[in-house]
Amino acid sequence: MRFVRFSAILICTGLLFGCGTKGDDTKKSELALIKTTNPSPSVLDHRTEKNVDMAEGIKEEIQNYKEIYDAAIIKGDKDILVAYKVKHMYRFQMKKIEKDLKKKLEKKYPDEKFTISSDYKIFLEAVRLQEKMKNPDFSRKEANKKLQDIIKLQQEMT
Amino acid sequence: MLMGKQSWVFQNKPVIAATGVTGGPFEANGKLAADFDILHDDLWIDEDSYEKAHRVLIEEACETVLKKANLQEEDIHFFIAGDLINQITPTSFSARTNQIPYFGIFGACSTSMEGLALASFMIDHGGAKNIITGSGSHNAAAERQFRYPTEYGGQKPPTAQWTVTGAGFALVKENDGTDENCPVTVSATIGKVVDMGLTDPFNMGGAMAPAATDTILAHFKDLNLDASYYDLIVTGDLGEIGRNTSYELLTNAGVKMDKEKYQDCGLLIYKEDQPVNSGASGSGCSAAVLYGHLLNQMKKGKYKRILVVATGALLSPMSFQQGESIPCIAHAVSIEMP
Amino acid sequence: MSSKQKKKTPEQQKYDILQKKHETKRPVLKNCLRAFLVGGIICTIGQAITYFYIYFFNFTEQTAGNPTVATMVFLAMLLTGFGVYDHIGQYGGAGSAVPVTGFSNAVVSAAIEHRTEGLVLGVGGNIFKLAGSVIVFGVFAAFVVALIKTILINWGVL
Amino acid sequence: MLPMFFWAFIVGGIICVIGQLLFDVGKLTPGHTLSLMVVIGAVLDGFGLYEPLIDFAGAGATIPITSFGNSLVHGALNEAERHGIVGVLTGMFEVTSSGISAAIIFGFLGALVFKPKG
Repeated sequence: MRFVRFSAILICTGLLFGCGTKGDDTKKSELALIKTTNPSPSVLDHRTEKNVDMAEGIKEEIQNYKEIYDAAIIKGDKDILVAYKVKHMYRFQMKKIEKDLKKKLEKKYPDEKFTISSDYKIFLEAVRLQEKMKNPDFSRKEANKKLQDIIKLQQEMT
Repeated sequence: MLMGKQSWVFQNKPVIAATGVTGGPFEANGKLAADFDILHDDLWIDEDSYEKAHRVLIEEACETVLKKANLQEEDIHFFIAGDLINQITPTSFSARTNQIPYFGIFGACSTSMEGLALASFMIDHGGAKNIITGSGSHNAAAERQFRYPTEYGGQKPPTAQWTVTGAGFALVKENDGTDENCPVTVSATIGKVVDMGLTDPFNMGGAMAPAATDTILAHFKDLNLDASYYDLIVTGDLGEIGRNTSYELLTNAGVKMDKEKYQDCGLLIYKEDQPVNSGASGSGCSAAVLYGHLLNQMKKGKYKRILVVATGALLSPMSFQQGESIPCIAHAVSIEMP
Repeated sequence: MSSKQKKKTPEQQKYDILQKKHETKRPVLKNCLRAFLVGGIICTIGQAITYFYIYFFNFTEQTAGNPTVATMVFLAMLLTGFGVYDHIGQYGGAGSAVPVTGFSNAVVSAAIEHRTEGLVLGVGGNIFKLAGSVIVFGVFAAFVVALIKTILINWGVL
Repeated sequence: MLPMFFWAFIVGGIICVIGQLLFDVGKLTPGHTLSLMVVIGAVLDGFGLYEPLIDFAGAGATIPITSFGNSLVHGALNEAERHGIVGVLTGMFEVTSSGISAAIIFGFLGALVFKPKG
């Protein structure tokens, strides 16, 4: 009886973790949450010098934060998505960091619309999008649509 | 006949002529499995509720008694029994089945000895010739009424006790000399309600110990006996804590007795490795152990005179929630081999 | 507790002391260790489920809480139904009662226990027999807290 | 991400130990304990302390029942922001509804499928 009970628990947990790890393609994006990926910023817009510079500038700005250790930046047609990871011990102040960073970036680039998130999901999606963009068949239009989806996801905060 | 303040002496020595004991799966794994007449391997006993299963336990025990005694329901004059469930429905419903004139009694876990004392008294005074008396309890039915649903993961403290699934019934008969090698009831002491102010429903043994002590002392005083008269003094369901506490209370009151002689039904029925915390409890506990194991031992000659002190905690889930303490009672019946 | 103590007669108090001597003490330290272990494991499983939803479905860290809770409730229902959860509860104590699985266990155990009294009066009437007080006090406390906070914000104190 | 598992374990475990102490030392029934913890969760959120804990410990803070009080307050406050003081009443279950509705639905389904084992 004891054994039956115990194996029931084991099977349940096994199922749980089994589901969690299915699909073992080791693309960079799949490990994005476990490892520090530090992707270089991408620009969906016309890859003008200005845009690239700006993306790099944002990246540098973020690297000045000692609380942040990993950031993905995507510059779209209208929006800039900034997803980053906060060092665990600073997660208590996550909301404050987010506000602070947003203010700073908006001050530096007043003409741009920023979407800032420390959410793992947003980071993951950002890295996934960057991965897709490496594929030359992936059109800019599609990429921008995907970016809008991510931004929408970030806004529905319940 | 009344003797002393609260005791009866049965001069005609009514006979416990036959017994029937039923139990559930947990009891089947226990120490006394061999002393049960019927053991079920499922708590539901093929019924669709625990209360109905409880009724079946009682019915089967009664049927066993009748079969062993070779009697019909019509030969029995009264049925004196009770259980723990609200309005003692399982017992009343089995009285509906067997159609024997019925006294429903409630003394919580002391019901078994309350019934035996009353039955012996009635027979001793010619009020009846054959009476079936006993009591039963069902673990899950009691659990869901007094505590939580059976599947609820509440942690029971080490003071808690495990309600027995089982029933023990006996035929008490006028002593007409035809029943040889059958134990007889000699005297009984009816206890008074004792409340020492304990409020923890997970520590029944501690609450009931003073009641058991009170009744034992009254018994010795009324009948002018001491502990050496008995081969065994057995309490109903005090468990480990209650047994140790009442033993100290008795010692403090000047009773000298070997601790081996002072046993508890709640500690006899299960094996040490069964997860019952402090011991067994429930109105079926003292009934099943006495009418099964202890009477068998007496017939084998291990004991000649025993005093059975069934203890009951007279609480309800409501009284506990309303902040009342736990009043307790104990009834003692002395049983001897002729 | 002290007011109850006062009501006791001297005789009862004396007995209380004597009885306490024989009462098996609750193994507080052992219970706490087990509660820590079981509670920790349940929360870790919850975390794994959260990441599962983040990885494979469109949930952010913020929104993944809802499906996670629902999944944990479901798993606890299975464990309760198969008669495992009450054994976990006896081992883990608060470790299995405090997580939302314990809430689920309280609801499900009451529901299946009262199935014998019918679906409407039994299951419907008793399903919140144990968990009801949690909802009542949660809602009332939340009401008071939110009311005070809203008033303070309106007054400009906060 | 990996430290998250660690801290979920630690924080969830600690909250459970607090519950165990209320059981064993405070001698409270499970009903009292859980009600108290929900109230604590609500009050903590009132002071704005529970959200950072969730950020820090993830499921370690959302799985214990204290988060129930937290999300009730959250729902009420969100609604109050939009609709004023009436929102305190109407928004209460906005966030928590999933836990309670899941418990009701699965409880009911469970009652149809399972029998108590005793």
